[in-house]
Amino acid sequence: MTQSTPFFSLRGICKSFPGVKALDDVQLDLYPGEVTALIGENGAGKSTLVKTVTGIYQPESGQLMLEGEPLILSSPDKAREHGITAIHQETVLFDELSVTENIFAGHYLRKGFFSTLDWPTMHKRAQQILESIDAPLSANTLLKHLSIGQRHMVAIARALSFDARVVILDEPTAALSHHETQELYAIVNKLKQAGCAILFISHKFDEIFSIADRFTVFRDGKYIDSGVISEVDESQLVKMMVGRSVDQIYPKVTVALGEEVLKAENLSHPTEFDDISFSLKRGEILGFYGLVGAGRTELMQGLFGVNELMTGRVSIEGQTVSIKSPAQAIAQGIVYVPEERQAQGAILDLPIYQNIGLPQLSKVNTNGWLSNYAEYQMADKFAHRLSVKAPNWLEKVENLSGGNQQKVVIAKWLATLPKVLILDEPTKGIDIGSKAAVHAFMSELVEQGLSVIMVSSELPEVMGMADRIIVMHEGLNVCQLNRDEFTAERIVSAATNGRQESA
Amino acid sequence: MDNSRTIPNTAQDPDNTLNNSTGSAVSKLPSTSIKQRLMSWEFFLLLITAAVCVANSFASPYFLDPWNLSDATFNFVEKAIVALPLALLIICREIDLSVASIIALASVAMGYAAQWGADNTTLLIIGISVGICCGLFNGLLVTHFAIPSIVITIGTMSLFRGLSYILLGDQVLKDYPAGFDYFGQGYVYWVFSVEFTLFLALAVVFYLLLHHTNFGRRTYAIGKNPTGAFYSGINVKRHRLLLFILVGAFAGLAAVLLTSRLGSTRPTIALGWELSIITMVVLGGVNIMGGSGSIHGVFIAVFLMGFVTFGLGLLNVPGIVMSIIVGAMLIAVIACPVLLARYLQRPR
Amino acid sequence: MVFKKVMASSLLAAAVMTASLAHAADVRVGLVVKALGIGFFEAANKGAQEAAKELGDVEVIYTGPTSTTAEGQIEVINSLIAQKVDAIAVSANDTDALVPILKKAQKRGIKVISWDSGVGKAGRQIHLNPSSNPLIGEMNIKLADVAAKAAGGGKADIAILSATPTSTNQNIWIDEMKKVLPNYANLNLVATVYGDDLADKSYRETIGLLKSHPNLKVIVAPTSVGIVAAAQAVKDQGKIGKVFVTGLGLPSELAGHVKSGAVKSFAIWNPIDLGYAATMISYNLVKGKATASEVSMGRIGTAKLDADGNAAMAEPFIYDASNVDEFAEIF
Amino acid sequence: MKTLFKQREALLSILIVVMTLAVATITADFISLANLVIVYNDTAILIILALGQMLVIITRCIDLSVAANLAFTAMVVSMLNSQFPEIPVVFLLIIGALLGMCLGMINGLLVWKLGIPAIVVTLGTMSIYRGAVFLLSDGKWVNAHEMSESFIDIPRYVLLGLPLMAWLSILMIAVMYYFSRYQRTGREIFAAGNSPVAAFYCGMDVGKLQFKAFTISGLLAGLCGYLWASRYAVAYVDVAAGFELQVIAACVIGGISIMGGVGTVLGCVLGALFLGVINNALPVIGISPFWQMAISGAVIVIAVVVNTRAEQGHTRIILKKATLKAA
Repeated sequence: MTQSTPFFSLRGICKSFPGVKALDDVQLDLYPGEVTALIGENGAGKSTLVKTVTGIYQPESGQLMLEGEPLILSSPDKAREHGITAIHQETVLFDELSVTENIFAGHYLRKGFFSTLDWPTMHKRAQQILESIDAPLSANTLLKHLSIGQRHMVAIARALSFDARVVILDEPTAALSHHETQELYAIVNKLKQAGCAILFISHKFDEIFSIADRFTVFRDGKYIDSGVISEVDESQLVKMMVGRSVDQIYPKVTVALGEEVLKAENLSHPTEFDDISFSLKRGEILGFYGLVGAGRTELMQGLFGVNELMTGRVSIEGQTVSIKSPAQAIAQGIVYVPEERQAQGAILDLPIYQNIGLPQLSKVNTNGWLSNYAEYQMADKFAHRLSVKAPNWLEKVENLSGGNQQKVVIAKWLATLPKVLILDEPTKGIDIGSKAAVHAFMSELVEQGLSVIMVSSELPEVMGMADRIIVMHEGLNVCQLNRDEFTAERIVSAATNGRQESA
Repeated sequence: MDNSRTIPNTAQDPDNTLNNSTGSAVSKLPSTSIKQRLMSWEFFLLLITAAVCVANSFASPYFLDPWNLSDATFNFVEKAIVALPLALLIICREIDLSVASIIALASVAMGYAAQWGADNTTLLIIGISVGICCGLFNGLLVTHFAIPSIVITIGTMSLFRGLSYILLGDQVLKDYPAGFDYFGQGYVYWVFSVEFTLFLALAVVFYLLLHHTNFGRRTYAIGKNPTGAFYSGINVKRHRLLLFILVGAFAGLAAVLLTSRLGSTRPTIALGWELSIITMVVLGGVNIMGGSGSIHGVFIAVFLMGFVTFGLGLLNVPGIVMSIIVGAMLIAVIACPVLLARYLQRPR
Repeated sequence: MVFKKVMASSLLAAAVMTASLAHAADVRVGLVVKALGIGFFEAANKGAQEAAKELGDVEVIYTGPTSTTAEGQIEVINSLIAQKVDAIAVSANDTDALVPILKKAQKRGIKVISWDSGVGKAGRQIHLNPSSNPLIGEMNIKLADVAAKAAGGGKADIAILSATPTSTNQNIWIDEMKKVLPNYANLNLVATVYGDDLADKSYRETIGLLKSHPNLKVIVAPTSVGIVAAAQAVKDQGKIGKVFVTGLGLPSELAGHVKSGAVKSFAIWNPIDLGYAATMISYNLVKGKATASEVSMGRIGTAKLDADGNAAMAEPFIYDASNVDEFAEIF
Repeated sequence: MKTLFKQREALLSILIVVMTLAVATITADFISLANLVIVYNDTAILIILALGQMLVIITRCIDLSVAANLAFTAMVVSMLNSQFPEIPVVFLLIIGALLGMCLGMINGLLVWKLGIPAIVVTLGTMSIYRGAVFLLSDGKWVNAHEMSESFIDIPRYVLLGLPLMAWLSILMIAVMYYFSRYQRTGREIFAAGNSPVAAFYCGMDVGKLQFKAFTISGLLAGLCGYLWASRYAVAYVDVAAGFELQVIAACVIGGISIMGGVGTVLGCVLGALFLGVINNALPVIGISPFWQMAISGAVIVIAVVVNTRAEQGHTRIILKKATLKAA
């Protein structure tokens, strides 16, 4: 089944961003009719590679080859012309346009002297494609009325709408249910039969083993190894991915839990989550696991006062509190490190020290007058404590690497002396060193008596760090497990099927 | 990780435990270098303004005359006084196109009050209060309904001006009490008129407000990233509402000055001023998309525009031709840094 | 701030320099009009230049804002004061708003007169009316009466299309018209609208009048911009012969409409003479040749001043199909 | 939700009809066919300009220079006509449109190539174009008697009950509908405004599309330059001063989102008609012209608030039961 000559290959690709080398001399081969799995942790450079291959980013050096011919992809247009298409992790589509148009945007079907757009044909083809992937959608619907899973279907249909020869699936199953995932496999198999070269990016080993023919591993923007999937097993892949074995990296410390700090009862929202209750003790790390889009972030935002429609009761140290804005949450000692670090977490265009000082300007600067000196002193303590790497704290946050940006955000919140720290995907997209530092720091904080809520989509991370895990599925709390009950199977199955399986 | 062991775990943790944490090296706040200051937008503007002054004094023998310069300031200080708070609002990613209409409405209100016998202090209070009410109206619509301010204020621009037309029609109000002309025509000392002195004082106040207070810092933070600022516990809506009110209040103040200078009120008062006020702000280096800009930049831009138009006026150049020059200056001055950056980026 | 230092030092330098500035020998007159580009004022400028040539030592600076606003005129007057002109002759967009700035001009030793459209008494020394106001008011109503008879006679609705609501001369004339109106029992004034001296606004207002007053027979537009726009609107609405436009306008601009029949007759004084007279009065004022009761207007004669310093130039002249073409060549 | 958009336009249409009927109860003549033709004809220029502005707003820009552009082209064609009356009017129309297009392209280039915010660019060019009219004309007016008869009469020529100018605006509506629905560039403008990132991923050049939108807006403004000069039989510096705000207001009332990406040709036309009816109705029902401005201001504010209320409130649907409810 394997063919010897690659259909599409990359050699020596480099791409860097301010502060990070996202891709460092990487290579990749794709073969027709085969699925190659690209494996790597978050921040390994997978998404950058996808963008480079689809002409969104231009590599600084290196070469792309299609059927042995060198290829320059100066724009997304060019990539499409050569039959290279990607289904991105976050579906980037047009909310206000119809499904048909989302499928055909950029390569509309036209006819006649005036190149009039041929809507009837496009609608018909769109409907056909949707049917061929068993997507129960009308091509006339506007995209904004679709769920995340349905949007993914549209993205796949879009990829199928032109004669793609190289198809890249960037974590396509992250937000899909079990059933939808099976349907996706069927589509991938069809593509294989049609002779497409497929690059499949996933975190889930069961998926990789069931669908991929080959694998390539990246770590920290570097190429590590590649080969045929049948010749390796899971532990070997993990070792390549992380450079060491999984068990060692989580510096979990066991802390004697104190009194109850936070109690949440019947937290509900009209469309996002329903009837969620939990409590959090001093010194505890509570993990929230679930698929992307399971409502975890929305729930945390509710706790932080961002989500206005949330109902339910929240008590801090036994006192019922009303939290209607982040300012109130901060005053109550609840702080939130958001998943969207660049949009929500930090103000990239401000210096480090001003970011750290922002939530408590009025405490640092008396009478409303800025004291850059006092603010800088305060920031200095916390930036040092998190070992933020920067020439000085005047550096703008945007010039830091992802990991250091995250440290600044955490430093900002620690400076407010909180009771509960909510971390939403705290290690997403940061380098391995910063990741370890964040984990170590979490342990240290709980030792000091802080309580942590950690939202994560990385199973090893939640299993490694949490004292308890709440699994969410489609906005519901489907299971709650104590540390001694953790098994990967139980957690994953609850998260993907919404069912609790008996231990 | 560094070597510190003390960790803040509750809000009650006294600040002094933290002092131990850093132990040795306390970094000092580095200061801005002279080179950075020379490369700044404000310095660039200052150079242009100086050049304009030199050119003007060569072109007309009447330019460098203290009384003439003092007279010239009357043409722009009222606008400049509104430009100060508007700069803050624009830095905060909002805009108010209705300022000129607020001036008109406030002036009409003052005119009627004067007719009913209000004294000067009352008139001052009425002018500013009407401005505050209009600003509040704009601000509430923008923040409560989350509507882009450009659309709302296009609407209220017609609405406020329209209200002045309804109230006043083809009438004129000119029964202002004795001494009311002091605001717009009086002099504090030598050539320094009340208006101009007030502007200088307000410029200092706004400089301190934007660059040296928490309020100013929050303004920048919101302008650079409203979501991030909100997640940092800043009450973004309230802050913007306050700025709208501030702009309204100063439009009201400008109405007092202008009405006093003209000695009469018509509904067409200050027609079309919003664009020249915004031009001042943008020329001063305030990014129309929010997040950056400075009061000293706006301060210099006010004089740049004032001197350019006054210099041309001395040569009897029609106002409309001046507007070409101001328009071109606006685009050129904004385009310059872009082109320069592009030139510098080119591979050497 | 560096900037303030620069300001302070340049102010100082300026103070030194002004002392050495000598006045030019010529008499310089700033002729400020309501807005640049209006045919009536262009013609007045012609007259002013003629006067300057005749006098020899006069320079006329013809200037004005681009749109008819008081603020625009203030800016223009400000720069005339800065240039230390000897006299300012202004046709005002606003009676009251210009007073403070003109007072300031007088304080700086500049002679100020208003012409065509006046300013408050405190703002000027002499006001030159193109004609006496009651005369103009009555003339307009007479013209309306003629037009109403042409439109079929009997009882007729009439409407006034003015310039801006703040326009001094317009408001005075409208008042005068209302005073004489009771003498014409057949005429019924139904509305007064404002076209702001903008052609498009005047056009739209006229159409509004035609729609809201189906029995309208005559539109009186005592403004040269309004009368043209109104005539065009009447023509476009197919109302020629049913509705007549009259008022004050320039022969050159109205010749076509007289031909088409939208305008039966209209009146105007000679704008060239007006500009000429304004310049002459300014000159004589500067030279101290004016007394409290009279001032010379050169070839036009001597103007008698009333107690408030008002003077009137001449009677308006009526134009119709018989003579309009002849004068269209001149203004 | 697609129905909501239809609803908005239906609502606007009903409002226009109700308003027209309400005016008719005071002056029955208002709904006579002849008068409706006049009202439409009076709104024709606003409609054409709003169509161009719509495209610009869809791409997340704004064009404040349309009225100045119109004034400039109006002056050029009028001066050409008074100097060379022998040039056929059709040529003047084409010259006007091309000239307007060039002015639009200047805006577009500054936005596209230098990345200056559109509001700053057009704030600048608005003054420049307006000033250029003065330089060109030296402040002088071109009056009716200096224009040739055909120059003034052609847009007034009545064909099948409608003046040519009204026909031209109907043609423009049809062309714009076709363009925005059946032409690649038109669709791409909507897509790019809706999501610039997605548009980039789909291989569209967002800046270039903004340039194209400005070009079209300029072209339509140039076309209106002639129409305006002819309709009011005059050209001067202050022609259509402040009209850009009416144009933007028409778009806003018609449901074109100032944030880009959302809007329809029909909505845009209805927005313009709405303003047109108000403008024409007020003098008829005897409301003092002094009320006119306040009323249109209030209408804009209310329309925007209503539009936003309709758009808000759809959050992520995660819960199954919520999905069922929504379906």
